[in-house]
Amino acid sequence: MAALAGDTGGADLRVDIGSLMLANPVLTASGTFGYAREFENLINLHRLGGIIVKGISLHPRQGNPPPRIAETACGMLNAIGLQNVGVERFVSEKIPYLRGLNVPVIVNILGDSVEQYGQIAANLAGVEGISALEVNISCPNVAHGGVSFGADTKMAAAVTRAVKAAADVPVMVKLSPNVTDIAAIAVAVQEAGADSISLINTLIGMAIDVDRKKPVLANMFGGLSGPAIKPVALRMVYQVARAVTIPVIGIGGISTTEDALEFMLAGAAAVQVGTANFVNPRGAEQIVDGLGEYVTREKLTSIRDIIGALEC
Amino acid sequence: MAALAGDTGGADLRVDIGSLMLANPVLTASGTFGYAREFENLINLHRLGGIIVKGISLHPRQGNPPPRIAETACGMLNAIGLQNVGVERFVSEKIPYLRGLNVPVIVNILGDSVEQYGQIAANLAGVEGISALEVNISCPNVAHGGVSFGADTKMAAAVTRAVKAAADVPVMVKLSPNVTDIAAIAVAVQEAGADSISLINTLIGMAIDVDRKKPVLANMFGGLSGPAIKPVALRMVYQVARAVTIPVIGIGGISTTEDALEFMLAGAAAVQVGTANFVNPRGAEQIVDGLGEYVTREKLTSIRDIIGALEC
Amino acid sequence: MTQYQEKASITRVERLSTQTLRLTMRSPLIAGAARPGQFIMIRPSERHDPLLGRPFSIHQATGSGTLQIYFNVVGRGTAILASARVDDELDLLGPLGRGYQLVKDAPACLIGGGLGIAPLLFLAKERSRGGHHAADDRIILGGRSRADVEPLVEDYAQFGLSLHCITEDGTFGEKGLATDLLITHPLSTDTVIYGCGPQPMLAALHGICVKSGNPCQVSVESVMACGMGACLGCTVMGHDDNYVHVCVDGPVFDARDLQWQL
Amino acid sequence: MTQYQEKASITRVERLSTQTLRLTMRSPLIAGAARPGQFIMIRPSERHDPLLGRPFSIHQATGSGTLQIYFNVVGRGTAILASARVDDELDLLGPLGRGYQLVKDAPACLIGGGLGIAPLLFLAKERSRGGHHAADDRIILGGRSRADVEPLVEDYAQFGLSLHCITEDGTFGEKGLATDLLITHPLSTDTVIYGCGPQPMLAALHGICVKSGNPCQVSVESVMACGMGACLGCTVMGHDDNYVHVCVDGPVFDARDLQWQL
Ligand SMILES: Cc1cc2nc3c(=O)[nH]c(=O)nc-3n(C[C@H](O)[C@H](O)[C@H](O)COP(=O)(O)OP(=O)(O)OC[C@H]3O[C@@H](n4cnc5c(N)ncnc54)[C@H](O)[C@@H]3O)c2cc1C
Ligand SMILES: Cc1cc2nc3c(=O)[nH]c(=O)nc-3n(C[C@H](O)[C@H](O)[C@H](O)COP(=O)(O)OP(=O)(O)OC[C@H]3O[C@@H](n4cnc5c(N)ncnc54)[C@H](O)[C@@H]3O)c2cc1C
Ligand SMILES: Cc1cc2nc3c(=O)[nH]c(=O)nc-3n(C[C@H](O)[C@H](O)[C@H](O)COP(=O)(O)O)c2cc1C
Ligand SMILES: Cc1cc2nc3c(=O)[nH]c(=O)nc-3n(C[C@H](O)[C@H](O)[C@H](O)COP(=O)(O)O)c2cc1C
Ligand code: FES
Ligand code: FES
Repeated sequence: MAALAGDTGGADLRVDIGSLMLANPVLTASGTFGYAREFENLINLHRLGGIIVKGISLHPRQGNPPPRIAETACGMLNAIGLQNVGVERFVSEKIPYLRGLNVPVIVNILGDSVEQYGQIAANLAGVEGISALEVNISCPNVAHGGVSFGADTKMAAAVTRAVKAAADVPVMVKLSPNVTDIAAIAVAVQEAGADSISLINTLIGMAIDVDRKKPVLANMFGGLSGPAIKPVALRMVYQVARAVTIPVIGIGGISTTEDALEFMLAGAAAVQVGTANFVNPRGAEQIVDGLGEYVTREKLTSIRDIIGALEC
Repeated sequence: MAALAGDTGGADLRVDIGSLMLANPVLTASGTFGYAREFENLINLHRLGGIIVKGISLHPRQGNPPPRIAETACGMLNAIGLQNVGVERFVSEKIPYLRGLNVPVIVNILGDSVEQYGQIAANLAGVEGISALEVNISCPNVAHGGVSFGADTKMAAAVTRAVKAAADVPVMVKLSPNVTDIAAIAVAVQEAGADSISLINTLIGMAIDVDRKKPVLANMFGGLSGPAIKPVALRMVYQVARAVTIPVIGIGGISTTEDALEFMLAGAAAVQVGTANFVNPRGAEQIVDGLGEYVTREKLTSIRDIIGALEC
Repeated sequence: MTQYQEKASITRVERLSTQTLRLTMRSPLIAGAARPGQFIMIRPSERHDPLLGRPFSIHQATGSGTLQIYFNVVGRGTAILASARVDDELDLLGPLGRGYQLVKDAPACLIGGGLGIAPLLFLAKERSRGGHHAADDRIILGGRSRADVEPLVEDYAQFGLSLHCITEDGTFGEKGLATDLLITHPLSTDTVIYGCGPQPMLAALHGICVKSGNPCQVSVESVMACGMGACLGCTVMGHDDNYVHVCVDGPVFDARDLQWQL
Repeated sequence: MTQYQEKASITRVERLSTQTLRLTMRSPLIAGAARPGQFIMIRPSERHDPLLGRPFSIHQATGSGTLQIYFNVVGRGTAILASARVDDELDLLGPLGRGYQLVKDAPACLIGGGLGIAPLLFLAKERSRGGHHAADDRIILGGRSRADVEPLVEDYAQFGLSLHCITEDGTFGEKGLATDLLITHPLSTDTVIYGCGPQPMLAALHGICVKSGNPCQVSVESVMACGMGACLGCTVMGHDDNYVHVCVDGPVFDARDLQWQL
C-alpha cells in the first residue's frame, strides 16, 4: 500500500503526550535523525508523529575524537560526545527548515550544569516552531565529578525544575538506564514538574580492539543502542509507566511495528525510533503504516486502546 | 588441531584467582552448564579451567512456571527462577561425579536472606571436591521487599561477610549489573572479605508477545544474557578491575577467543562462558585452544601478560 | 546415550507444500545413534541473530548416515532453514532426549496431527524392522488440509501399516480430527498409542486413553535454549506437581506423567 | 542531490582474486543519480547481526541502471556479501557523499592504491566521456601484488588514458608504491590529482602535492553508521581543527582541507 501524505489508512493513531498532541505515536530519537533534513529524500517527514533533533547545548560542541562508532552484536556503541552547533546557531540555521515541515519538533537539550539546562530552555523560549523540549539528563554533571544527572533522584529533579521554570512548552525528561532504580528517578522528575518521561537513553558500554590492545572508541566508553537493548528498555518502560501518572515515551531498539506495539502495550503513549533510522531510513514511516494496519486489522477504535493494555 | 587432553599447545595458560589456581582462564558460567555431566559427551571437561555449577540454595527450589525462556536480538531472557535440587541433594547426588573430573569445581550459591547464604556456605564447608564458592548476590532480599542484595553496598557486604565467615574455600562474589555504580559495590564486597569478584550476572529485561498481549515469560521479567550484553559487561569489568585489587572474572556474551581476550585486556584474570554453551557446547573448549594459539602466536611468556594490558 | 555436535551437509531440499519442507542431510554420527522420537537442535545461523538452536524431531535416520527433518516455516529460524541449499552446512546437536519406547509384542497405533507426523516416519520404520506384525499396526495422519498430509502418504505407506488419513476440511481422506478415528475405529486395549501433534490434540488423546485404558506415549514441545538439560528452560508440569524437562525427560512421555489442560 | 533507498538485485558476481570480488547489481535509481567518488551503504543482512550498513565506493554506474562495487573481504559484512548469488536482493542507500570535482580543462592523474582503485573506474569513464583530452590523462594503479591490480587492468584500459601499474612486490608492472611514479614521472603543475587508497598513501600523496603545487582530491574512509549525516560518527579532523564528516563533507576532499598524519 503506497501511503498518501499524512494517510494512516483511516485508522486513528492520534496520541496525546499531555498537552502535546501527536498525529501518531512514532517519533524519531535524538541524535539518530540529524536535524531531519538529512532524511527528506528518503522518507515523508510529515508522516512522522514528531521529530526530535540532535541534542543542543548552550555553546557549540566539537564532540569526541574519532573513532566514535563501534558495531556490537545487534547494536552499536557511540561516543559522539554531543557534537552540536549550539543553541544560537540551532535557532538561526535549523529551526527555519524544521518549522516548515508542519510536524511537531521536539528539541533535545543538554548541559554541564543545572544552570546551563535552564539557560538553554530560556534561550529556546519564545522560539516559534518548537513543540516541546526533551531533556537529556544522561550528561555528566561537571560540578559533581562527572556523575550523570540522571544517576540520582536529586540531580534529575533539579535539572527538571530548572528547565520547567524557563520553558514555555511541555518538558519531556529523558532518563538514563544506567541506574539501580529507574522508577525512583521517574517519580522524582514527575514530582519536579516533568510533563512526560522518555526512556531509555543508551546503556554505557565498551568495545576493545584486541589487535591494537586499545578501546575501539577514542573515548573508551560509548552508549549502547539498537535491538540488543530492547529487552532492558521494555522492562524499564513497563516499570516507569507503572510508577508515574504522566505519559511515558518508549525508546530502545525499536525497528519494527511489532517492537513499537510491545512498548505501547508496556505502557508507552508514544515511541522513538533511534538506531534503526541508520539501517533503514524508511523504518519510522513503515512503523506508522504498520500501526495503522494494526488498528484496522484489530478493529480498534484508536491506537490509544493498546497503551498499557498488557495483561499480566 | 586436535588438542590432546589437557593440552594447550605448550602455552602457559595458568592463572591464579587469589589462592585458587587454574590451568587456564576459561570457566563455564553458573546456570548454563548444568552440573557438567550434561556436557560430558560433547566436550573434554578436564580441559576447562574450571566448572561453575547451577546455583544452589539451602532448600530445593521448583523454579518459575514456563515459559522460562525468550529469545531476543543477539541474546536471550531467562526466568528459570533458580530451580535447583538444594544443597543436601547437591552434595549427595552431584558432587561425587564432579569430584571425579579432576577440574576445579566452583559452587554457585544463593539465598533469600543473609543468614541463608551463611548457612549454605556452612553446609558446604568440609565437602571434598569444592574449590571455591561463587556467591550470586542478584537474588531478591525477601526481608527488604525483594530488592536485590547486589543493588546495595551494605547488603552486598553483609552477604559477603556471612559467606566468608562460614566458608573454608575462596569466595568469589558475583555482581549484579543492574546498578548505578558497579565499582562501589565491588569495593564494598572487597572490603567485606571477598577473595575475587565475578561479573556480570544478567541484565533485567522483558519481552512481550504482541498477539497474546502478555509478557512472553510467565515470570514477566527475565535475565538478559548473550552477545547483546557484552559491551555493558566489558565496561563494568574494566571499571571494577580498576577499582579493586582482588582478581576479577569477566562474564557476559563471551563466545569466541577474541571475546575472552577483550575481557582479559580489560582486567579480567579469567572469564566465564555462559549462554554460548547452549549454542555451541564445544565453545568453551575452543576458547581454551584459541588462547593457547594466541599465546604462541604472540610469543607471550604466559596468558597472564595480557591481564589488564589495555592501553588507554 | 551419546550425543554429538556435528556439521551436517545438506543433500536434498524438498518443498512439500507452501509452508512445509523436508531437509535431507548427511550426519553419520547423529543418524547412527538416533532412535525414533528423539530430536536434534539446529543452529540456524553462525551469526548471533537468531541466537539459539531450534529443536526438530528426527523424521528419518538411516544407518548409512542420512538424517531428515520435516518442518513448517513459522518464524525466523525456520525461514532461514527454508532458504538452505544443497551442500550448505548446518551445525547440529543430537540425538537428544528420550524417544518412543517400542513395546515389542503389542500392536501399535501411531497418530500424528499436523507437523506431529514428522517423527512417526522413523517410528514406523523401526516398528516394521523390528519384525512386529506390521499389519496389526495402524497409523493415523491428520492435518488441517490436503497439503498437510498428502505429500507424506507415500513415505508412510511403504512400511505396510494400515494407513488412515483425515483432514479438518475433508480435502484429503476422511473429514475430522485425527483423534476422531480412535472413536470411530476403536483399538484393542493392548494397543500402544504413539502420538505427536499440537497440545490440544495430545490432551484429547490422553483423555481418550485414560478412558480406554490404552497405554499412550506422546511427544510434546516446549521452548528450548539448549536441548540438553543445561538451561532448565524447557519445563512442563508433571502429574505429581513437579516440573519435568522436555529435552531430557522427554520429548516423549507417558501421557499419564504430564498434566493436561483440556 | 537526491538519495534513494533501493532494493537492488544482483546480476553478476565476479571473484577477481582470493580476497576481492566485484558485484554487479540492477539499481536504476541510484545508478542514474550517481557521480564518480560517491558511495553507497549496503545492508549486509536483513537480520540484526551484523546491524549496520557498510560503505562502498561506486565502482561503476551506467545510465541503464547497472551499479558495481569492487571490494575486499575483510570481515563479517564483506564475507556475507561475498556469499551473495545472482538474483539475491540487497538493500542499498545512495548515492551518498560528495564525489570528485571534475576539472574540465586541466589534465588529470588518477591514482589508486589497493582497493582504492575501486572508484577510479567510474571517474575514468566520466573523464573520457566529458570530451577531455583523455590521452593527456594518466592513471596509476598500485597494489601489493599482481592480484590487486591485474584483474582490473582491462577495464581501465578501455578509456584511452595512459595506464601505469605498480606493485610493492614487483609481480605486476613496476616495483614500488603508487606515489613513487609521481616522483619518477613528474606531472605538469596544472594536473589535477584524484587519489584513493589507504591513509598512508593519501598522506604521502598530499605531501607530494603540497610540494609540487598540484591540486589534489582524495577519497578517504572512516567508520560509518548511517552514511548520510545523521549520526555524526564519521568524523575526521579538518585542517582548521574542526571536525568534518566523511559521509557528507566527503568522502572526497581537497587534500588541503584535512589534517594528515605522516
Ligand atoms: C522436541 C521438539 C521437536 C520439534 N519438532 C519439530 C518438527 O519436527 N517440525 C517442525 O516444524 N517443528 C518442530 N518443532 C517446533 C520447532 O522447534 C519450532 O517451530 C521452531 O523452533 C520455530 O523456530 P522459528 O525461528 O522459525 O520461530 P520463532 O521465530 O522462534 O517463533 C515463531 C513462532 O513459533 C513459536 N515457537 C517457537 N519455538 C517453538 C517451539 N519450540 N514449539 C512451538 N512453537 C514454537 C513462537 O512462539 C512463535 O509464535 C519441535 C519442537 C520441539 C520442542
Ligand atoms: C566511503 C567509503 C568507501 C569505501 N569503499 C570501499 C570499496 O569500494 N571497496 C572496499 O573493499 N572497501 C571499501 N570501503 C571499506 C569498507 O566499508 C569496509 O571494508 C567494510 O565496511 C568492512 O566491513 P566488514 O563487515 O567486512 O568488516 P568488519 O567486520 O566491520 O571489520 C573488519 C575490519 O575492517 C575494518 N573496517 C571496518 N570498517 C571499515 C571502514 N569503513 N574503513 C576501513 N576499515 C574498516 C575494521 O576495523 C576491522 O579491522 C569503503 C569505506 C568507506 C568509508
Ligand atoms: C549516534 C547516536 C547519537 C545520539 N545522540 C543523542 C543525543 O544527542 N541526545 C539524546 O538524548 N540521546 C541521544 N542518543 C540516544 C538515542 O536518542 C536513543 O535514546 C538510544 O539510541 C536508544 O534508542 P535506539 O536503540 O532506538 O537507538 C543518541 C544515539 C545514537 C545512536
Ligand atoms: C539459563 C540461565 C541460567 C542462569 N542461572 C544462574 C544461576 O543459577 N546463578 C548465577 O549466578 N547466574 C546464573 N546465570 C547467569 C550466568 O551465569 C551469566 O552470568 C550470564 O548469563 C551472563 O553471561 P553470558 O552472557 O555469557 O550468558 C544464568 C544464565 C542463564 C542464561
Ligand atoms: S532446553 Fe535447556 S534444559 Fe531443556
Ligand atoms: S556516517 Fe553517520 S554522519 Fe557520517
